[in-house]
Amino acid sequence: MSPIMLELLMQSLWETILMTAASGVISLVFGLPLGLALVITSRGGIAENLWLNGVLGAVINAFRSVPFIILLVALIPVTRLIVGTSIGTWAAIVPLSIAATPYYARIAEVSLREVDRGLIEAVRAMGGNRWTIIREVLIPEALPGIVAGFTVTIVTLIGASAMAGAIGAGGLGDLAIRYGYQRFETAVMVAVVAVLIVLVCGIQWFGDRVVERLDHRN
Amino acid sequence: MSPIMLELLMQSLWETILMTAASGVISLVFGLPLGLALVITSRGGIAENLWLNGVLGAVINAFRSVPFIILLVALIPVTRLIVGTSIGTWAAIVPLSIAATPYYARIAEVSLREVDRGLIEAVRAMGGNRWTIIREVLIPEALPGIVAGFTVTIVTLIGASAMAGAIGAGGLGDLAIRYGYQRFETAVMVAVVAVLIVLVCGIQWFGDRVVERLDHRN
Amino acid sequence: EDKKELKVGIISGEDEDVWRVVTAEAAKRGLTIQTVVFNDYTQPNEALSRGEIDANAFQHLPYLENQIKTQDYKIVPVGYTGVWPIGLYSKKHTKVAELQDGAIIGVPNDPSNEGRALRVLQNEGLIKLKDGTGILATIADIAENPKNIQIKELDAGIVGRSVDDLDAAVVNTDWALKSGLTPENRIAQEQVADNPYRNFIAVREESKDEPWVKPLVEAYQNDVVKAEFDRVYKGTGISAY
Amino acid sequence: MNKHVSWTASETETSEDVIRLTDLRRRFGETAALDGVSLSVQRGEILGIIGRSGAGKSTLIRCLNGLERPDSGKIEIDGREITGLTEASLQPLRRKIGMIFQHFNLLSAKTVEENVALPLKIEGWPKAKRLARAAELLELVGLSGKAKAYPSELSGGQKQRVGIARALAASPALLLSDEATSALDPETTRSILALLKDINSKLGLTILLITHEMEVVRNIADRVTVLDAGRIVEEGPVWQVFSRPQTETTKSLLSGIRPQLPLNIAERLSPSGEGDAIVAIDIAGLAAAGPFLRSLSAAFPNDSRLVHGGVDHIREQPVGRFFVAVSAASVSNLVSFAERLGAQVEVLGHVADHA
Amino acid sequence: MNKHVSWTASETETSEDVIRLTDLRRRFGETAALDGVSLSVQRGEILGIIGRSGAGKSTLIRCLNGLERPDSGKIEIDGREITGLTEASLQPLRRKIGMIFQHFNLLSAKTVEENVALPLKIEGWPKAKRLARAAELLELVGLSGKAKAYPSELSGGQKQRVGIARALAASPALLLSDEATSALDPETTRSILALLKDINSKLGLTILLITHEMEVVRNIADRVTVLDAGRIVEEGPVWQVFSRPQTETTKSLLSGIRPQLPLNIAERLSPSGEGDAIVAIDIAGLAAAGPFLRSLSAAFPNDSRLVHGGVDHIREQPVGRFFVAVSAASVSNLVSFAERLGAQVEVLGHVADHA
Ligand SMILES: Nc1ncnc2c1ncn2[C@@H]1O[C@H](COP(=O)(O)OP(=O)(O)OP(=O)(O)O)[C@@H](O)[C@H]1O
Ligand SMILES: Nc1ncnc2c1ncn2[C@@H]1O[C@H](COP(=O)(O)OP(=O)(O)OP(=O)(O)O)[C@@H](O)[C@H]1O
Ligand SMILES: [Mg+2]
Ligand SMILES: [Mg+2]
Repeated sequence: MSPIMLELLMQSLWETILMTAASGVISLVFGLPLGLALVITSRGGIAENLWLNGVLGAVINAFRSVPFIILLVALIPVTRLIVGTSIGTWAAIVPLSIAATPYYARIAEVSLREVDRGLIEAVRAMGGNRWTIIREVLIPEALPGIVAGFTVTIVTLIGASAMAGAIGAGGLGDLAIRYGYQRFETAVMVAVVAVLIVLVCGIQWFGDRVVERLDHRN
Repeated sequence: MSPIMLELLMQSLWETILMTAASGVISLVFGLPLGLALVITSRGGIAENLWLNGVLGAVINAFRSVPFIILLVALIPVTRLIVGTSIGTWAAIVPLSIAATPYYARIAEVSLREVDRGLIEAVRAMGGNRWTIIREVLIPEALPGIVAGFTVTIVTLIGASAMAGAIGAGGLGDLAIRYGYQRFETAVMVAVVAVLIVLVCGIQWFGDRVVERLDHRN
Repeated sequence: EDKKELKVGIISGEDEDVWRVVTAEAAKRGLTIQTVVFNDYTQPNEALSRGEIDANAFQHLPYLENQIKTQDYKIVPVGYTGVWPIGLYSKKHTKVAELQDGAIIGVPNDPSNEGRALRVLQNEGLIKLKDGTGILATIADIAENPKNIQIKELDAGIVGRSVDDLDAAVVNTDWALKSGLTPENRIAQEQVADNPYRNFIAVREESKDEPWVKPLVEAYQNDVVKAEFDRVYKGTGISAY
Repeated sequence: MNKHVSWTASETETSEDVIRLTDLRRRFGETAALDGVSLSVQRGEILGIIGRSGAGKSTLIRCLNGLERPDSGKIEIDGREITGLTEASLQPLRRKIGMIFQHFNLLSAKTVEENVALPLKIEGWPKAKRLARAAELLELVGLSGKAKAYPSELSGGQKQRVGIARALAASPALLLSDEATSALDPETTRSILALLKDINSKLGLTILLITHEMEVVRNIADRVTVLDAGRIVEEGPVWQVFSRPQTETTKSLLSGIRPQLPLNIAERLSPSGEGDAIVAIDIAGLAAAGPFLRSLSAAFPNDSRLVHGGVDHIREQPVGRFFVAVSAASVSNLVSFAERLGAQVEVLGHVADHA
Repeated sequence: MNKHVSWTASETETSEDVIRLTDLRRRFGETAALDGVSLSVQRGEILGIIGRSGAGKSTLIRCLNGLERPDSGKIEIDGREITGLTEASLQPLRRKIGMIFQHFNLLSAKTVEENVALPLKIEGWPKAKRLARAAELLELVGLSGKAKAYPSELSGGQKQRVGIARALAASPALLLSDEATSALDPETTRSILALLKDINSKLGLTILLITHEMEVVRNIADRVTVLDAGRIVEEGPVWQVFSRPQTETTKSLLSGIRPQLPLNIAERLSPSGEGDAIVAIDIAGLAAAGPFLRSLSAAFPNDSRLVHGGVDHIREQPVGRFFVAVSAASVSNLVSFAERLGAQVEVLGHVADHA
């Protein structure tokens, strides 16, 4: 592999990590509360509000319905407002985050729903308010699932970031598409995909270890 | 909207449903066992085999690492082998399934891991073998999560199927991209996205109802 | 304002190599070029129009005209680069006349290539497009289809690779090569002379007279770049200035 | 903290009702878990609640802190009607009510000490103080060594003790205990009961205690309520209910704690008049104390024999239950003799040979 | 089914050991849950296992069907060493071992009848047959009406009964029961114990029974093993251990079931020689039956008085424990009189006034 390709590879790796990490963190920060909101406002939830639940669900569904490439374009004004430009790696973080947030909300919802109602009752019986229940029961008890779901989301984001090449974001996926698919340089593609696999394996391994440490249920 | 567009819309809807349903079912059929395999071969699992677990994990990660468009192209020979052609809606089902299967395996894994070990012990104490534990404990007890995760997967597949337009699969996402995004026919795009939103809301609603019915844990 | 660093939008692929040489050439002329690589055809004009890049080089006039029509861009061409003629390829037939009733023909599914491909088919007498159809024709614009040809719209990069599943496919020359198609498989081709689909470097209308425009074009239109162009495009693209 | 809920006995010494339930009803589909329960509990009282499995005990206790909403009826806690309250307005109330759950409900993601400290965290105690308090309570329930363990690393009884410590952490004024000692060995049970009794007498803690162990009721409760199929079938001071149960349900529940004729003798009983008669004698209060049996022996020196049973004490009240064998000839004399002394007497039958 | 595991008593009548444990050890980090346990259980025997919370009872029982792997030691079931067996080869064995879990472990996604029928499904019974058998067992545990309910709709005791029915469904030859009646009221407990006893005597079911209810051991067990901190500290026939416990642990565990001097009297005891003396008299076996007390009354007609205690029966063995008040003058006479009759006597002290 030429030094120029190697440099491109390193740069793309960095772009991928940047995009994935940033949009991952953002989707966690917004998606988890959204997932929580879905769970607590649902029927029998600690803040049952079927109307709000329906609205939240519909908004999430709407964002999840729009193909990513369209979202990418439709969000250009928003992106420019937030990061000052609509192209490049930083610009990609906006649409990636906006796509990943409702996605992660659904993933977190699945895990949060599993929390034993008996534990919620225990904290209600202590006089805990909703916020206490969220902080002391829902999140800690669902944490292994929340983290495992976040690992899934991060890996999905790596895949999605390949599409952010459309706005010049770069990254490994885009590199693989450009060289491997568009230019038919199989060697480059294989190298890029190998780096991607190592990256994904590393993330999955790390996620699994965190889950193992967090899980005290046996 | 012109009658021809309306017809295109209906046809695309059908193509989306076909692609999503078929690849959804396939990813369920293969992804669930794969997710099960991940869980039972992991440390402390009922068929602990860290070597196999590592291999399975790596294969899944590998498939999840490859950008979808590359997978689409790389799988052309496989697709042709299986469905006889590499283009069209049916052909799209192969790469979609192959992308969704490892994805769903991870989603299912998260839910299967949550199953109370006490219940597994109960069936072990009865003399149940691994197969019994899988059939009578792991799957039924994780079923609400498995179904909720499947709903997430189906909606993700609807998004991914937009990219299958590359091999002439059609579908709503592709219609939105080609007419709405590439040709700037905003009216078409809005109509298509509206149909997509209704479709996704319907699927989510149905999934939620199934989960509600299956969940006897309270 | 004396622009020292230019941002030029290009589409990912071989052009990246070409533009690496262009960047070097530009440096000799006192211009610093930073390429912004897109993998989507709608974004370079959008970014140019918003001033996020200073020039782009990826499109031909019919495409730009349509973009201007729909998006109101104030963008003008300032110098040609190359042309990539499009052709009709087949592994099952050697002549257009051999295509039977109901033959399946693949075309690229992006607006500009699709229109171009349909025109190739029209030139060969396989179909007739409605009068007044612009360059962005789609299958909805087909007026007559005497042979009942079934048209499959596929990704430009995939249409060539799917030729085994088709009777024939309209493929961009560059993609044809990568898909393993040879000139022998070509049963019809767009004319090269005066081809309206020559690509060019484009800038915002307001900056067409900027002092950096001329050196930029010169940085492209020279023998060093041509050599690299020919090397990477292996004859599928032809320098056209 | 809150004006409405500061109702420990130390503040006011009148014995007003802390809990007053009026015609409480709760159905689950076909099952009437509570079918019109009315009940009052006084400040500082320890009330035992007993009943068959499925009688509605857990449902009743869960209604008291609003975890379960009754279909109808009135729940007054410290004179305040709570059935209509929102979750938010129940919260300050609940902070003064400790609850021990039948199934522990420990948070799996928290260590033992964090579990115990949680009610204090809710009350806003600073970390150091609440951990100190948790350590104190863990000491009291004999789990000091397990403070940093997670619930999954505990035995059943250890989990239950964590639940008890947690319920007591915030020094509640009312304790709702749902089979708090069922997973505990007798020794640990005794020490837990001593702890509860101590808090009860020192701080005036009111306790509602569901249990299946009649010993527990006998040792700690002032009053006992017997639930059956969602209704209260019997109620009263423990020594009264235990020495003279009125309903079949109560009798059956108490039969283990009250001496019963051993099976091997009961099997040989026949109604015919041959051989010795076996007579069951119940006597409660002061009359039950020793002199009764001595008088009996004195009256029938060579003719009466204690087969089974003896003198027991319920909350300082002596309670006697004797199964006496007496020759057929002396039966009627013995019966009238015992009845004169205030005992309840029943001739159970006759055994042919000497038991 | 399998040659190796068909070991119900009906097949061979010799009383060989079904379970033989040798020096079993299991540590969890710092804690030695089992610290060298050796134990044998005979076919058809009912063995009670008691011990303080955390003594290692659950761990012990879980080793017997391989749910827990000991660190060292030997486990033989029906003469076959099982410590080295794989999961697959443990399976046929486990099908003959029923287990009732301390925490029920009911499958939440299955109805009550499906839970009970599951062991039969594992044995390959056809659906109709296994549902019929499940219905039969639900009838026996008094839950016929709840067959179609899900575990989450049951009360604690109802869940436990489902666990019991499930453990018995496949007609096991060995039953491991971990506090099977702790969530049950006395009446239901009695009927469950009668059921177990019945299966035990009719089909020769061997039962290992962990319990904190000494009543349960007394009523059903043949032999009792006392665990403390992972070691067996006492073992023997129930009536022996219960009437004359040797270790402090056992005495403490049994103190609830053996008559104890009531607190109000014990508090007033003083070592000085004034007032009546209170003497504790223990007597077991035939000598304990009625005549003892009568002889006592006869010997000290106006001077002895039963303060507390009486005659009890453990597995048909009469066991007497009397607290007798006697005038200071007669104490030594009474002691020698009682000891002559084979009793253990202890002078506890004196009470000033009449109790
Ligand atoms: N998974 C574990 N991790 C750490 N310690 C454990 C684990 N399981 C049990 N222990 C410890 O081992 C000891 C014995 O536990 P075990 O469950 O056998 O007690 P037990 O006699 O059944 O008590 P109980 O009557 O309370 O149920 C306890 O001190 C417990 O804390
Ligand atoms: N969520 C529910 N759904 C349906 N029925 C229920 C539910 N909760 C309780 N029940 C029923 O209500 C009745 C009373 O239940 P409850 O838990 O109050 O009984 P309990 O007296 O506490 O019994 P136990 O001593 O067995 O714990 C039972 O028959 C039970 O099956
Ligand atoms: Mg209950
Ligand atoms: Mg235990």
